[in-house]
Amino acid sequence: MASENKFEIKDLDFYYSDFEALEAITVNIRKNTITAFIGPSGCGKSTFLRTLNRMNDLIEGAKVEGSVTLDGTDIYTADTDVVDLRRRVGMIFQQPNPFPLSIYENVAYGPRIHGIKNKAKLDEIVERSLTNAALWKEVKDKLNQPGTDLSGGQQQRLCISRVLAVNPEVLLMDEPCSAIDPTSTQKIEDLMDQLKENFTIVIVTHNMQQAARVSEYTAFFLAEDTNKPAHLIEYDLTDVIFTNPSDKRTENYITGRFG
Amino acid sequence: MRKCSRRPSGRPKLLALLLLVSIGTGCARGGAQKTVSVSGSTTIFAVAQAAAEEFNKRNPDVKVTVQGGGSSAGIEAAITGAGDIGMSSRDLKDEELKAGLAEHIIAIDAIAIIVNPDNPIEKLNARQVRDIFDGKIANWRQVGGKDVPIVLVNRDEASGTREAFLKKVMEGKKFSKDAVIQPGSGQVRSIVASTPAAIGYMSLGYVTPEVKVIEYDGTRPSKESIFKGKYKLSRKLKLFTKGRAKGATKKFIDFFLGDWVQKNIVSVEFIPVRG
Amino acid sequence: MLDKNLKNKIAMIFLWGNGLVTIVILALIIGYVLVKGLPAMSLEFIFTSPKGVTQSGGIFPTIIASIYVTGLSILIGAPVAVGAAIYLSEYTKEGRITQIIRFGADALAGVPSIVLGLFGLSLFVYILGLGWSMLSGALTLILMILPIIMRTTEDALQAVPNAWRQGSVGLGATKWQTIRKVVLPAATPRIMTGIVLGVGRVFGETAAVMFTAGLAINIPFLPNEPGRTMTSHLYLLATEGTSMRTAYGTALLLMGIILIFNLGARRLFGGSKVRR
Amino acid sequence: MRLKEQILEKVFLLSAFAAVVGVILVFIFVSIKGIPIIKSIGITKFIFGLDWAPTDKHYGILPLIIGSFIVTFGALLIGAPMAIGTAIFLSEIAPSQIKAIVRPAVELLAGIPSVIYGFFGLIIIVPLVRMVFGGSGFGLLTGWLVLAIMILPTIATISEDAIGAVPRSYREASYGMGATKWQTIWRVVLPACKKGLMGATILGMGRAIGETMALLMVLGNAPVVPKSLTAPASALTSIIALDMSYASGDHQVALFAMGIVLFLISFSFVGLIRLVSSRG
Repeated sequence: MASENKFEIKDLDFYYSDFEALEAITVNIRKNTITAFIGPSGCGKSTFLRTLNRMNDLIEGAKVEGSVTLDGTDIYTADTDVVDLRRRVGMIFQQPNPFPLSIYENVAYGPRIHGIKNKAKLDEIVERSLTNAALWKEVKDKLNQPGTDLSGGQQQRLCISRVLAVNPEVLLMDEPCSAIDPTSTQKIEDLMDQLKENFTIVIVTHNMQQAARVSEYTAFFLAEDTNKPAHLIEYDLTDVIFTNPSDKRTENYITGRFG
Repeated sequence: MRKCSRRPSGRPKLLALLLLVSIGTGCARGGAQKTVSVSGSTTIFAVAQAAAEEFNKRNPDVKVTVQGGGSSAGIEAAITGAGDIGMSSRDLKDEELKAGLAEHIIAIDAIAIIVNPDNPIEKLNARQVRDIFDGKIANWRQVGGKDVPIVLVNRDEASGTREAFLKKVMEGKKFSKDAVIQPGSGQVRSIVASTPAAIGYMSLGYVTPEVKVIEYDGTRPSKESIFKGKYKLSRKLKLFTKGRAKGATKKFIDFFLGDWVQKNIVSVEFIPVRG
Repeated sequence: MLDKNLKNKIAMIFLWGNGLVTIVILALIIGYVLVKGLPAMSLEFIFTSPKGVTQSGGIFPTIIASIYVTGLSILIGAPVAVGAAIYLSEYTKEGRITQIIRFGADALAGVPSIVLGLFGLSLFVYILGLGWSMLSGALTLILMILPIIMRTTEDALQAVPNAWRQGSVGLGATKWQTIRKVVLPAATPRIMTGIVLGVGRVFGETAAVMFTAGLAINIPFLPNEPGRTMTSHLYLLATEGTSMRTAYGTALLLMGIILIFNLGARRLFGGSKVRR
Repeated sequence: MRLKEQILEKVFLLSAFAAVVGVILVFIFVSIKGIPIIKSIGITKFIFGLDWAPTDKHYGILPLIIGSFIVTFGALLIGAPMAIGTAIFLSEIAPSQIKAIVRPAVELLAGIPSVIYGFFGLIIIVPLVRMVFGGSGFGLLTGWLVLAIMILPTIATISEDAIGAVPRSYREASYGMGATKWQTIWRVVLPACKKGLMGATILGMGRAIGETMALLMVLGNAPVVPKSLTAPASALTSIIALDMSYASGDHQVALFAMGIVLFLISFSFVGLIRLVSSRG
């Protein structure tokens, strides 16, 4: 398992204005694997996920210290092209959030904003992306219908294909299954398994079974108190975390003592 | 008032209100006349307002209120009884003559033709003025001025000044429709004062050094030329009452025609009829 | 990639420019009225009557007339509007009737004020014979505030959690008791906000009062007396041009009073939006 | 107890209909005075007549109708994009300190009476237009500018509400895919609140076509179809206000009939807003 690192994070502190939300996070995320972030609510795992494609920039007063590198390049320098970073590091959100556009336009949105105008090329990208997200068969006859008319699980897969359409290298998934039904969850988990061949996937989840099922590595986050910053308690192979954690707090969480 | 009855709470306040309203409307008509409502010509308005102020001070039991609205509005109000006194800077029209209005002349006024002080034009004859205001002459060059299009400034149709101007100057011709129409003399003056190519007219009383008065048909308006009848654009300012004035209304008109008002107020703006 | 970012930069510059231009224009209006109006401002200006031929001096009667018509219209109109909102929010479900009522309110809100003025002139001044008076003016203005206060009050009532109503009804309270003891007290601050906004609106109205309340400079005492409001006074001063100093002063005072009303409305209920 | 409850409910029901009754009353009593126009002048001659000259008993209001619409659409063309731009600026771009000052200022300006906007137009915009374009300064262009400034705060505040109602998740998804701010605004945010923006614009249109005082003060009041941008013009509203104080007979009837026309125009705008905001 000596694959190379996609992300390397060193001594990362994160602040919302004066409040320190994350402290001293150091971790590497390996290429073409699935890494799960687990921990109780409000422990900063989503915040951390969002530092990886600088989505936190959108929040006023957000501040990052320490370093985050993607393929060895620091992404928090002044000349980082944030827009391009977000293309390379795509994101799936907890609530499926298709635009109020047709299915086709939802998927074509990304390629269009990156300058692709050729209709045939767009058609091809849309079909490929929907196929990769295991949605093509279900929607190929109704591409012009609003994306918002689909079921929750289909909407989430639409959002995944929307991200795939811009050829990202990394997929950040922020509790992608918490708002959808078990059958759809199953489909998305299967999908993740296929996608990791070509992508690096980071998933934040509340559901420990899910983390155990899909991921190869797991990071456990915890804040001692809601006013205190969160820390990375333990990071290891998923098997190790779930069977033989080295930290007592990890064990307590895994076995359901708190959280 | 129909809506009051649905008021869900606060009944005492409602009753008080109803009471107030009924007292109010009750004593408006009938009973001894304690208020005198004056309305009409904006030319006379300021003078009448000042006279009313003094009158109210001297006669605390009577209340004179003065409104503008234009000569026609004032005559209309006097005819219908909506007001007690109508102020007018024009004569009655045919259909108004039948209404049985009594006329009280309070002052003589001249209409001055004004241009911008930078305009080299000093005089115009009656024909030129008419052609300018009906649009036939549209450039100052045509009357010996600079080569610029004339900016016409006219009053609104409610104005007695416009009516008098139409009658005395236009001689059956119509006003050009491209003129800027202003509802008050003040704006006419301010446009002419700030627009080099503008021409307008207004009561001599409203003229200030910001604008230049020109000779009309060889005469410049002045108290003397008006009094001697040499300046042709003059007119009488009048108050109208329905039938003969009575009670407080008569008292106010007498006061208006009295020496004090004529000397101290009317003479500031117009030519007094007395003194 | 470059042209996309360039486009973004251009768009941002435009939007910033747009925002700044708006700010500058709006600041200019307030600033100009303030600078020109301040020299006229004094206690004497507020508390004495216009003087003499040029109408200089104070504007006291016009302030009183403005307060009079505004107060009278709110006194009659606000209870009706609040009652209407109570009916819409508490007594009925969405359906045909509420649709008609809402459309009526929207339509009334859309009627140009000059048309309301014509209506007041026709019905109150001529047909009912109320003449140019505070009462005619106030009755006309009611039609203007009705939809404003209805709307804000309904929003206020709907913001009261349903659980409170259920709690009250569950204890055996009647509908009206519930409304009176639970719903209205909770909604009062926001209802007041709506009423104050209505006050600000009618205080600044000109076209609807000019033909109904009259133009006489008069300190009205009884509702059948005419009076010239501050707005009409400003219009006449500005067009007659007799005393620009007084015009500037009137504009400043008028704007100041309305800003105070609207700021007051925000204070009464912090985050509420100004709705029209 | 039950009786009181029932009476109260009826009282509230009646109150609720006050607005409906109000609209009907307005229509009836303006119509009573205006309908005779059909007999005295004739509806075609009134609506399509080109000559408005009360002294000569000519009551054709077509130039005034055209004037009203030209003034309204011109003001909208200038004011609406600026207002929506301002709304975008406030909700998507401005730093919070600027927002905290500007947003309430814009809302407060929506409450400033039109006579003050007219006054401002009279003493600032009129001389400005006169200086730059010559002529009297009163006219169409001045009317556009003053009205545009006047409707700007109204459209801006309502547009901002509409933009603010677009779910944050749309923006996140767009940024998450590497869209620029402008792409996100143009391709996601604006399409999502299209209806709200249209509603705001129509509302501004309604406000503009009903505006009286400001136009009366800056338009120049010549009852003709304006020949140029700086030529004086008239609107239905301003002529009603200008003439109402003294009109009598047919002239007065004509003014009330113009009131009916205005009423119907505003009524159809309200219907239009309903249509826009209810459609799919």
